[in-house]
Amino acid sequence: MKIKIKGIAVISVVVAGALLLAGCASGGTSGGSSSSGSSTFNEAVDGVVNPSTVQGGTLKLLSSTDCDSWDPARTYYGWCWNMQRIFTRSLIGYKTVNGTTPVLAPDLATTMGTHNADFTKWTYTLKSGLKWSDGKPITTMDVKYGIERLFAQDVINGGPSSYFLATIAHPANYAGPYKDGDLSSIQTTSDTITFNLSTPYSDFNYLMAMSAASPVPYKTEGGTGFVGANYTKHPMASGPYEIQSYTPNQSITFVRNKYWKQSTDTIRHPLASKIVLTIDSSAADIDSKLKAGTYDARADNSIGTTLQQQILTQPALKKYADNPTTAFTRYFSIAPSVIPNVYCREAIFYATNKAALVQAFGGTTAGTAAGSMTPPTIAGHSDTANMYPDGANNTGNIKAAKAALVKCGKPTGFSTKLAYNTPSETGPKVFSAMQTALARVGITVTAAPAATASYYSTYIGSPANIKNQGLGIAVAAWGADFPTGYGFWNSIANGASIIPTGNTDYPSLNDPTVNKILDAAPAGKATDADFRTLDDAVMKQAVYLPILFGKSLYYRNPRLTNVTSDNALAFGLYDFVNVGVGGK
Amino acid sequence: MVRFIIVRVLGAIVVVWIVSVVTFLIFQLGPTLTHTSPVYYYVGKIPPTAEGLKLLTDRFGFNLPLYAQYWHFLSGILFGQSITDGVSAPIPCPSPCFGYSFRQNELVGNMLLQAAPVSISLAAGAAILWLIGGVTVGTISALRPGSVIDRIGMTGSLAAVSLPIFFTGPILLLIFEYQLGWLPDVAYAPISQDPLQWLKSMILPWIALAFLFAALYARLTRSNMLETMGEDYIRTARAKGLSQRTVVLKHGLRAALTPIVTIFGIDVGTLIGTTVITETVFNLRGLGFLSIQSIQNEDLPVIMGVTIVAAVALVIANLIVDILYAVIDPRVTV
Amino acid sequence: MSLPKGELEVVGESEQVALDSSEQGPRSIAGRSLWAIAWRRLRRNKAALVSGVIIIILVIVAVFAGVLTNLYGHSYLTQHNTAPNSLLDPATNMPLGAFGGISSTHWLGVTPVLGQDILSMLMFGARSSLIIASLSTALSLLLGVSLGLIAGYFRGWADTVISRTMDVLLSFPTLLLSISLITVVSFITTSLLVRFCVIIFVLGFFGFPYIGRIVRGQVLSIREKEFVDAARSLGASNGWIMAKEIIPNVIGPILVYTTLTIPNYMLGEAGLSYLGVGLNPPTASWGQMLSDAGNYFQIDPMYLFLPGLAIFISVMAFNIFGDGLRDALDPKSTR
Amino acid sequence: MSITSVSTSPVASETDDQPFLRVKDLRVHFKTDDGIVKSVDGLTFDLKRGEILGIVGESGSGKSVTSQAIMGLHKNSNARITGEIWLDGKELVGASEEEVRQMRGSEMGMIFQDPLSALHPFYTVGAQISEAFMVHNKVSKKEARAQTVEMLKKVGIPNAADRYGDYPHQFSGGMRQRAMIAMALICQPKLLIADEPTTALDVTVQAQILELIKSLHEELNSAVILITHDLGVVAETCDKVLVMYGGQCVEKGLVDDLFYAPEMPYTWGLLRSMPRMDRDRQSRLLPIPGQPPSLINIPKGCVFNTRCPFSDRVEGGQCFTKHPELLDTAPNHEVRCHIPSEERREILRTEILPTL
Repeated sequence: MKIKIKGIAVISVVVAGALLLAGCASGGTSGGSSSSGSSTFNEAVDGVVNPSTVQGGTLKLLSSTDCDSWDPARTYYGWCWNMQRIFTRSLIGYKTVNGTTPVLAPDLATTMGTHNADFTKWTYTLKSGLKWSDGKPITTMDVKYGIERLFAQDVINGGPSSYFLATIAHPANYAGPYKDGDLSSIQTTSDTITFNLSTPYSDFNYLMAMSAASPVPYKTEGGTGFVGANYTKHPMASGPYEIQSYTPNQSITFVRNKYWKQSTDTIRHPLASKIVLTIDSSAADIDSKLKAGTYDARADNSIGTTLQQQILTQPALKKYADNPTTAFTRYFSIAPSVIPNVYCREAIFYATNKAALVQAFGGTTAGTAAGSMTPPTIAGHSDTANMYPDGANNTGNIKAAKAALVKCGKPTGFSTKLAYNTPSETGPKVFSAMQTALARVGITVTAAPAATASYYSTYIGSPANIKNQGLGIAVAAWGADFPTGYGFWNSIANGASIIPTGNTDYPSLNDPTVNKILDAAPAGKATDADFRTLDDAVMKQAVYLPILFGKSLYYRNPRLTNVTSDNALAFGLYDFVNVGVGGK
Repeated sequence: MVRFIIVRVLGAIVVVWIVSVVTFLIFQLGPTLTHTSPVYYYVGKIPPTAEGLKLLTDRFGFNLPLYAQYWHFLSGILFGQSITDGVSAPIPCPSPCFGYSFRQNELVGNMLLQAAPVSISLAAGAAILWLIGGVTVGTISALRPGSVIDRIGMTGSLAAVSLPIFFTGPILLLIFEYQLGWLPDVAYAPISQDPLQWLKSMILPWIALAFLFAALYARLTRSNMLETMGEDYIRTARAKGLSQRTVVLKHGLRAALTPIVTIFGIDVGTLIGTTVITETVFNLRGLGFLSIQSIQNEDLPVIMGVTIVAAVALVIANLIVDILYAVIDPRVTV
Repeated sequence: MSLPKGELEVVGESEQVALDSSEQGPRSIAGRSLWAIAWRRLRRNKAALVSGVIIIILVIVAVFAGVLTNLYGHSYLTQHNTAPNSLLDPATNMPLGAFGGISSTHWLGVTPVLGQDILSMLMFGARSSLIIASLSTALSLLLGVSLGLIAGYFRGWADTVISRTMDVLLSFPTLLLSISLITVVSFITTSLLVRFCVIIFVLGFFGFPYIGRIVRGQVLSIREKEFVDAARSLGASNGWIMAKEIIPNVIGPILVYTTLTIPNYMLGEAGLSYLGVGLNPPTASWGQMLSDAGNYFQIDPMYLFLPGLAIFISVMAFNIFGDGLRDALDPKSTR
Repeated sequence: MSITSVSTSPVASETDDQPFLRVKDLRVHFKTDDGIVKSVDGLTFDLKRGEILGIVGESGSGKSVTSQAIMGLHKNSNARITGEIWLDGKELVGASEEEVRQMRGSEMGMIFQDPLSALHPFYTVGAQISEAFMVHNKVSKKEARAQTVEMLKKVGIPNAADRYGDYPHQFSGGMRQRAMIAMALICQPKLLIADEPTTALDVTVQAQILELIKSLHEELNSAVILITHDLGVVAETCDKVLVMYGGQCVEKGLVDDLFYAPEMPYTWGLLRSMPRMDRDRQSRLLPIPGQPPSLINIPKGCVFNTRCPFSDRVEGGQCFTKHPELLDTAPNHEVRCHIPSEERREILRTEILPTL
């Protein structure tokens, strides 16, 4: 098998909201320290709002769409990973999810994984006394089975399987436990489980912290009729809550799982006795319900434009809002296959008006202009790095752009296409802003909107399509599934990860300096300084044009207690498993 | 009569068949022309690996010739089939089986069943409103052509047909939901579970939709009434000494409404499957919403299902209207 | 009988039947006098005249949108969204000032987020709207008149084939098929020209059976008239009879239909753009403005009202004018 | 309007010198976009019970409008009606719609030209007739039905009880007209207006229908107005004749006077255009040249002046300047013509009679 690591997340704005994929911790913005009873703006970003131990009550959440799947192995929405945290546990979990540095801790495992010298063999020991919500014990076989399922690509698709396929040793044609049974590279005893990897992987604990690595009851899965693709309708609970009822696209209700024991869980401290998630596809509706206090928080995305405006203009509301910086970068992929001359690409870099783009993406609460690709909290990030200075206000450097055009041999400009996904509220505006900015130096841009559902897989995810359709510029976004330099870069910059469709290295960057660092990283041989070098090397190619480091705006009902942002999994959404409602 | 119905039913089946072929081809040719696998149209969000792609192609039968794929789809509708992922027990999907949405992990039939009551509630409620409103305004206008009432009624309805729902809808929402706060929560609830919430969720969409159609029907009723009231038999009715009320309501409306019945049936039939804009504006998860959502998601089985259901609703409406027409107009013999 | 109506075709069928029925019955031969009478009647219809003027203004605005926006001084593509020229609140992205930023320089204010001038955007929106509405009407007319003429004149199998085809088309869920078709074509190409063509095609093609049926019905009755028999007995060819005897007699209803179809297709384009399968930026479109305004309508209602008003006034003008034209051409309907 | 309130005539019941129906200076004008259409312009006539009055004229001469004005069918329309219509001592022009409505069907009945379009296509013939009965008689549906069947039998419909439930389109033309007559007469009105009752029918059926009208008229001793453009029908059926042209009465008299001593050039024209069995078959029918006048722009002078072949025989072109009055030429015979009476008789004797 030639495929190495690939398929890391894509962040995109879908139909009604953000397809927020898992990300990592973020550089904390300012925020008050925690204090009970009161609340301030941004307090949950790196503190805890209204710390409390009062149990009981119902936490009422809203989202604009249903999860892509409730099967822990098949979801790739960040907010759904946050929801998985309510009812599924895995060997490793995030103990601290807010602040600048998320901290991993053993969850089902007794300790963090132990590994051999070259990171190719990882061993975990399972805690004792763990039980499923049906009262049966959670075994090492269940953990193994959960991982094996990821190999059944025709059944278990849509999730982050590719990390596991690329790391865990397996026969070339192994197609999961349904067809091919046992995977010998995962060895279990009654309380230990050992993974034999096909390649060194120093970040393996991060993979084990994904919900995709959570156990699934061996063979029986969710019970009769809830096996394989149907597991999503009735996933078994290992966490403090279990699913009481689920109506797709309408609502899902969680109640406390009586077989879960606080003594076995150090990272969750559930307070509410019930959690209800209601799906309401109208952003305006969600806003008005949140403001009225009839619901507690939005579970899937930033609040809508209306509430945003109200929050920003009314201090009485603003103190219940948070605006965390979230670890992803919005950028343009500039395809060398369409614009081969590096100076022409540089001209685009200089002419871009990042301030206008920040506006188009939703304003200053949606992000801050980015000078390089690496977002805060990822190794190699630099606040000052900017290889293509674009003026004090980030509105562009017309002079430099024109100079670059001259060097490129096209002093009067050129024309190209800008791809974005549709329908989307921001896509057309981003296009318009970019079109206007580039027109200042004579670069003409025409729109190439494409349906969201296939935008990343076959539209800009196909190098051939980019070339054939002449998509010189493409709107994209990227957030790491786990917060390491390797996790962020490998899928989008390693020349070895370029594939014909579903490609995530949209500009098909294949630079020896970059490849070398990324190839060394899994074996633990890449330093933070290496990633700084890598970032510069990438920027030098002028194929990744960073726009902004994303931020999100959330609103919490004043009655909520123990509120923290989940920067580890879900772009600063509240860590609902630990949120209380004061007993009511 | 039996022969007539048989002929019409056969015709209806042909129409639905053509619709299914056209929809099938539209979404088969799309990926073919862009040189990508149709698999992406089923599971495209996170692209499958090369192995996954191959497995999925096998499982969905995309390696089969086009006609075989179509036949597979058609036979599901006709005879039902079992949906299987090769792992869990096959899901029985009795005829008419529209297949399985791999994006939503749900039988298309279930999704349609979930969405249909919303669309039917919307269409039926609005239809009652617009029929009463439109016919009343149209009749009053027709009785006093040129009068102030007529002018107000007709200018009003002309204005109403010139206002798109995606303009009136948000304005209604702005006023009643957000400004006045009369309808703070308009989430849909089935009538069987919570009739009051159902009413709350439906009232604004009904008004928006009925406003438009009432205007059309007012104009239609007026022109039909004007024409009817000029007929000889109306003169006869008056010559008999019948009161104006009887003349208008019994003799005039009966004749004027007969063609409206036709259009009414078909309008309702059409709306059940295609209230895309109204459902989008008011966030109602009916068939229209489902269709636009699945088109955006490129969820082929759902698109096919909705389109066929919409076509079926339409041809059934046509059929009912044709038969009804033979009943209400004694001159029509079949 | 099958008379479907998608939501988009809001005036569509009902209107049509009214038109149809009022056109029934003996119709005098269209001649100079009929047109003269019609013109006299039309001239006396104040509402129709005002509407006619509005339509002319609309057409002028559409044709000279570029010149007019130059005179006015703001291209709709110019964005006032970043310092120092920003007209927006940097935090909320909403226009500064009352009523969506209406000022002496921006007469109808600016859009949220991008700060584009709304007046000039509306002018270019008029252009898109009219181009699509008139070309798709032309397509409907071309197909409807020619096929209706053939079906009505030659009858027989030609009539059977054409009429059946039109019936089938009328029982299609056309809105869904239109959206699907546009979506699929957008996979293949993003060319603006193709986009325009596809929109024109779906509106015009799915709409043609309406005019086709009217023409067919008219032709069926006219071909039985004495003057047609007379011409035939004099040895006139089919082509000659169609051109000289039949077509002049169906021009009236066609004209009325045309003026009532254009606003229909304007709404059609706006509806498709609203759903996101019509025109995309940077091409200005009223429906797409409304769709965008739906995101901010609680904060900036002016942005919703203005394109809505533009659609309303234009469509209403065409409808009133069409009504007036029908009344003028068909004296019966006024009595 | 000459009379604005309902008034009863001085003599409540009919006497010999007080006619059953008196129409005085009736004018029916319609306002249209193109001008005022003067459909009936100053019509006066009387009718006694037991009499049959024929009104003849070309289409558009105002015959039907007159009859509908008597029935009050122009109320609530854009027609402007002036003059007086006295029926059995009640004035109808000024009466309210409700008053006139009460009289329609019961006091006066009407038969229309085309029974197919005059009958409602969606209701059965029987139901339509019983409806007429029930408006004016407080009876049960059953009684009304019995009455209707009886009436249908009377007008000569075979299997009347069975055909009660048939729809108009299931009847033949003649049967339909019989049904119409049954409907008009079910309440035994004293005035029957028959508006071209036989025009749409076969010749053989025509005679039967006329016979039926006549016999029913005798039975009920009603006054009948028979509107037609068929002089043969008039000759056979009527007692009195009124010739209308351009909305005006141009000649009026007993039926014999009009057929044997007509004096108005238009009447001559009508007679000449009528085929006669007792004449030489070789002689040709002579149609009246020209078109009827526009009722919007009624010619100055005599309404017939554009088509009158004798207008040059009047001194000073009076025909084109002065509107002629309707004057007695003989007892019960009135003519509207500028040509002096003697000269008219002379023309009739020398020029017209030979061509008839």
